[in-house]
Amino acid sequence: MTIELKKLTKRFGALTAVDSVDLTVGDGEVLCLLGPSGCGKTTTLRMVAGLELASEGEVYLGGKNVSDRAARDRNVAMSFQFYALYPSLTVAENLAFPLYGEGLSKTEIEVRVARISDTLQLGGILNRTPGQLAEGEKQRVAVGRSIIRDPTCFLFDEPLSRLDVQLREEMRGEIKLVLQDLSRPTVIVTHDQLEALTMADRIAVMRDGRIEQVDTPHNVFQRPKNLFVAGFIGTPQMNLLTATLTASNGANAEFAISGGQTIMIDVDPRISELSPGTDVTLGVRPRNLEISNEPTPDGISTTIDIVEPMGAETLVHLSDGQHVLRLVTDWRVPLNEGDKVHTRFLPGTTHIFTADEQVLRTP
Amino acid sequence: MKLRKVIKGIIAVSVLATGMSVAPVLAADITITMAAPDWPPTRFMKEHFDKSYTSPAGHTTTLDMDFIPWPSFYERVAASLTSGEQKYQMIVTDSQWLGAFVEGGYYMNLTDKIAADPELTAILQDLHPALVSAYSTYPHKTRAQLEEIGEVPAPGVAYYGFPQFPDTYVTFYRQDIFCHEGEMAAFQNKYGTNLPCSYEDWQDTDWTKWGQVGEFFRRAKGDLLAGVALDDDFYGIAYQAGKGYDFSTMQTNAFIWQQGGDIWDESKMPTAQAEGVVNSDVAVKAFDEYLSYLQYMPPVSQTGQMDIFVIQDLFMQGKVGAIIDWVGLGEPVLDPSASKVHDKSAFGPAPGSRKNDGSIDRTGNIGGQPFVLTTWNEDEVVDEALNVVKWWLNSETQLEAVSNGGQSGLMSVMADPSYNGLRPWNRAHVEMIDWQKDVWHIPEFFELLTQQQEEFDKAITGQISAKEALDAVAEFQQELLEEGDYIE
Amino acid sequence: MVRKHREIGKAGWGYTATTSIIGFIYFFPVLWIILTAFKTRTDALATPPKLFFTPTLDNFTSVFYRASITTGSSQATDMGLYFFNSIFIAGTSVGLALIVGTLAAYAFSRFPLRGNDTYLFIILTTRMMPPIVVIIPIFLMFRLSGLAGTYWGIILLYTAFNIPFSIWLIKSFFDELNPEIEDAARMDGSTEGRVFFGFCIPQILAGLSATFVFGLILTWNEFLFALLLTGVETRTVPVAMARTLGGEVGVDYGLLAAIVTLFLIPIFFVTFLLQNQLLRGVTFGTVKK
Amino acid sequence: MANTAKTRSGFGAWLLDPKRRGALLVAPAITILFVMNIFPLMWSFGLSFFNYKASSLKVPTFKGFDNYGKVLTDERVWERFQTTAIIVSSSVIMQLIIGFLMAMMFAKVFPLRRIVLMLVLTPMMLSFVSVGVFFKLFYEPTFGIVSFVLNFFTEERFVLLGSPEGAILGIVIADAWMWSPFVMLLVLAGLVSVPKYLYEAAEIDRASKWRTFWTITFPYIKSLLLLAVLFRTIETFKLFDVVYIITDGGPGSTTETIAVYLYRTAFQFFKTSQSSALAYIVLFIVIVLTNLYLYAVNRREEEVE
Repeated sequence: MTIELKKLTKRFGALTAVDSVDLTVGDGEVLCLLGPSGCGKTTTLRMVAGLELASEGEVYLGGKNVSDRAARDRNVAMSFQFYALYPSLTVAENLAFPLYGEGLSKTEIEVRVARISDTLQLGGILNRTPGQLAEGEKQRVAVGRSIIRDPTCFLFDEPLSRLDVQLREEMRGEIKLVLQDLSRPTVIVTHDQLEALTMADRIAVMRDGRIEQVDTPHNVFQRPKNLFVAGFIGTPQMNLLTATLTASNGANAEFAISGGQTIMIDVDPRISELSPGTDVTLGVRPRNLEISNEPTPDGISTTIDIVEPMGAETLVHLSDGQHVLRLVTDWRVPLNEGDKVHTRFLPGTTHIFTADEQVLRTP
Repeated sequence: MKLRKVIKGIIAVSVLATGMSVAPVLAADITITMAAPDWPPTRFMKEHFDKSYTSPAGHTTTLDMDFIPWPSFYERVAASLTSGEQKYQMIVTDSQWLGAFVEGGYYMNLTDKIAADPELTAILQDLHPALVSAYSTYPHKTRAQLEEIGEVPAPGVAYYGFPQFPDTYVTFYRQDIFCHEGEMAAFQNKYGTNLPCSYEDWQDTDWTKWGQVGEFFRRAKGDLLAGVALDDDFYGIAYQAGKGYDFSTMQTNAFIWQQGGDIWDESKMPTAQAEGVVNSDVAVKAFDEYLSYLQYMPPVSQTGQMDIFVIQDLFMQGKVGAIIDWVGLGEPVLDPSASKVHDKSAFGPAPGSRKNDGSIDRTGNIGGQPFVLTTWNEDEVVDEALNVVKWWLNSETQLEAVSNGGQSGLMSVMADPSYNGLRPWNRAHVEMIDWQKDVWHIPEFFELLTQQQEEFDKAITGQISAKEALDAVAEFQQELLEEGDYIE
Repeated sequence: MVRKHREIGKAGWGYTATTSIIGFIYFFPVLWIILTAFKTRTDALATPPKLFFTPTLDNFTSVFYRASITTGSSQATDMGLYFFNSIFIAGTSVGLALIVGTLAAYAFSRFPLRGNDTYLFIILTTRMMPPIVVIIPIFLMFRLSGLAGTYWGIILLYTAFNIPFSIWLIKSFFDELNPEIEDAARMDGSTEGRVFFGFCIPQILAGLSATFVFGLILTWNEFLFALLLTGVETRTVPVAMARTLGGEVGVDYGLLAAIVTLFLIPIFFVTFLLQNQLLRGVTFGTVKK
Repeated sequence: MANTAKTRSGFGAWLLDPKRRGALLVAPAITILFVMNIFPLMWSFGLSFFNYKASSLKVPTFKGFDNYGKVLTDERVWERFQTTAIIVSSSVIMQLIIGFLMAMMFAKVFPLRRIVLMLVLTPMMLSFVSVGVFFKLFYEPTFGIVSFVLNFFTEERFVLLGSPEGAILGIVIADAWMWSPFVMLLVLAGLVSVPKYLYEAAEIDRASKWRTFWTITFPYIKSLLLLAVLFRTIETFKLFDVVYIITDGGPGSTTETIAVYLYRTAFQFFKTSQSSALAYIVLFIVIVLTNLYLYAVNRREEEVE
């Protein structure tokens, strides 16, 4: 079983919500659609489910073209953002609901409901109605209802968005565990990168209806394909500095950072493809910056604006007069707001983005 | 209380103005609020009042007519009176409401006022006795009883109302078809008698001929009528047979009285009976005859909804040859914008029952409305209201009213040589008024009427026979009247 | 290849065609009344009934002017005043009932008293009484208090008649709301007033619109009390309308239809304007936005 | 909660105590209702124990339950109750069916929906009087459009109001036509309140239309449907003008509803006290009916829980 999307496009009037998306989700694979709100991720999911029909392009489920079929004829399972539990039914009835259409016997339905309630620990609340449940319980019921059947694929729309932080962490693990047992392609829509990074086998980052990058969570984080992905993935956000290449020698290059300072750092060897004078954007993650007391060539001088202790680490907001830089350091490093410090870019951690916002990197 | 007193001018001036040395009269602003149904006869009264009335007492008098839609008139008046609103000084009323509102203490007894005022006495003497009986007396006295006493006002009789619009029913007919030579010949041929064409012909028309007319002019769509092919079914005759208000009783009473039967006669209290009178064989026969002509009438007659307005509409739209309806509904028939037969209509007396001597008995049930005074007014207002009565029943005003579509109850006005020519139905109206009697006036009038209308309606819609209907009516009336001590 | 945009709960022009036909059939009697307003009496009673005819505006003229009996000149009928009265009286009383009813409904929904349902039921029963029975006492009361014939009298009476329905309907909308949101707002330091006006009211606007429209419809055509409790200056259109029902002729169909047609316009307009609110998803609208 | 109240003192503080908040909010409604409705109701309740007649100057005397006895033993009253029951039940059922079907029809969003909906809503904006008058005209055998249309199929002139059944049908059609939109609007308000994602979930769960309706749609419209039935029953019980105009209770008394009879008793027969007694019996019946509805609904809800 696989999900294949070919040139999938959705237009609402003049607005193109999803623009020619190509995507494949393999059997047993968990793919997260990640992006800011309004990027078309939910619409993409709904097109897979059949709740929206594509304006152009095709959806293949298990190799079959289902583009023109209604949702009920696609045999998909989906969990909704607001859980969509049927308010008049008990939890047990909610769980059993998708089975009514399958022509199963009453005992068979009971067996399946029991199995799911065991898996998700719903035993104690089977006779309650949704109105009497806590948010986390609702979530588990919604998940339970979507996995009770054996569909061609599983779809989750913002499964954890309504939970508080603690519950979210708990459920994340729980869902991941459940998903591992399902040998079906799964698509999860989320705007929360932590959710995507922890649960997904692969992440598809979307912006304005287009997929910007599809890759493993590690690669999406470590090897962002372009400026958008680099900026979107990772907390605190990657520092982005506009600069001009002044000279390069192999992987070693010198940049004039707008604002006046220069820096000499080790970057990807493809920097040699650029001629001096080219405008670039330098990207470096907060954890790849280091405070040093002495000026170094691979650093710039900065002022400490704000110090935010985060427990084990401390987030420091720095300014070079032109850019705001975020730096994460060990909590033990003594820092005072207003201090003038030197900030080093750790070697080999700086990403170069050219004027077309694409990364300059050896594949 | 609408009365506002303002001293107008100096007393001396007013004394001078009256030119008399009697007790000085204060000229005042007097407003007389009058409950009136909203229709031309009352609209005329108001308009003409504003134009022509001057108070003989020197007051500045306003006639504030509260025009109330006809269909809601009774409710508004009843609610106002019974709740003690005391809003009206004068009220236009159906004659049958007299009992309820006199007994309730709302309508003023005018007997002493009339006796003390020669002008009012003269008016009462000039009013047609049938109208005085119907519109003014309570407890009810028949015309015969009044005439037996002879004196006017009759001692021992209480008087309340004066005619605002005295109404009778007459025959409305289509001159173009009743005077069509071909039709006349065919009718003569078929029934051996003439088709009534002229007024005199109608004077000689009895119910038998009425039925023949109905049968004769029953034509289907496509048939010829007076030489023209019909585009719709046509019917010869129609009279009221409706469930609402008194829309069958007014006609059935005519049949019953003419054939010598009677309704419960309240003027013969407490010996008059209902049981055995109301459902006497004569009455049953008369009611049966009333029902027998329905078969010639338009299909609405099967529903019990054929009221005085429905037959008027059927006539105006050219669906029926002759109807018996109130004179008060005659004006629109002549109006080209409402009536297709405005130039083809003529009027005659209503048919009646032929007696053994060959004459025709046209006894009918009176329509129209008197107006009355209420009981809660100051003397000054009462006197002024009586001045308004005198103004209204003055022959000049009455003739003006008649030429504007009203009717007069004054014999002197009816005898005026110009009277018959003023409106086309006046001759028939004068002839009919002599035949009028009235239905009950006791406070239980509405209960009697409603139950009777209901039973009549069952007979009209074919659910029960004439006998069953009258038996039920008699039983109900006997019980109700005994309970109310009207029957010993 | 372009696929048709298909979504649950949406339909296209084909559906419009079907519903239009059904709607039109349902509307036909109203259409007939409106057509009658443009007919002469003869056309109104024509056989077979006329769908096509030469329209006349005479009936509309007659709504506002009548011919004098004596001179034939035209006189105003005061119908303009009656239209104003109807709009003013119905609008004010329904508005009042809405305000008073909303407060009460909020209380019944959020701060239930002991025996809450009983109170609600008693309120409802006041609406069950056939009005004819209370007319005499009300009439008397109006006379004693001087309310008879005044705007305030009839407005208060109509308000009272609209309150039960308003409370019941609005309460059912309050009940649908999630009180947790209000509690959250309270914890954030909002005053009761802000909770009520800032959170609850905006969410039940649809319900309030519905209540307003229903109340207006039930009040707009009230006849009996208007007949008995309004004076010449405060008379409403339904009472004035009755003059077309009989007198010298039977029903004046054209004139009645003309008044009905004119009288339909304001309430039709209000309903049309409030329709969006009326039909906006109640729960859905609150969760999704 | 409303801590500000505690800083005030005296009557204001007492009044604004959160404990009294409910009562305070209800007070204006109750005051108006009491003055305009409950007081006159009690008045006429008192009258129902006397023998007061508005057309008589006699001082009324106390009669206890005599009037109630008289009314309850009156065959005419029972006959009218039966008529009312038939008219109310057929009309309310018809309104429910038509209103419900139309609500389903308008639950979808489609082009020009606002306009088409207005077509259907208009009947209830008309006055009873005009509906009565024009339906009577429609049924009129000579001038009416109904008989005109039906005469294509029948030889005879079509006469609807000539039989008791026809007359009842005529009234029910007029009343149901007028008030089905009311039911529709209430049901529609319920329908649009159903979250769309529930339907989508049912679509995903491959539920049949039937099951979708009973599981999702019905629970959302249930309470509004009940409200519709309640109000329509109460209102139809008072049905007056339409009957009065179309048949005036005829043929005979076969369509005379209790409201028409009550009108006659109170306003034409002036049996003021007796009519009050009858009215209270009507009120009692309506209360019992209403309670039955509410009971039925509450039991359903308990079953679910």
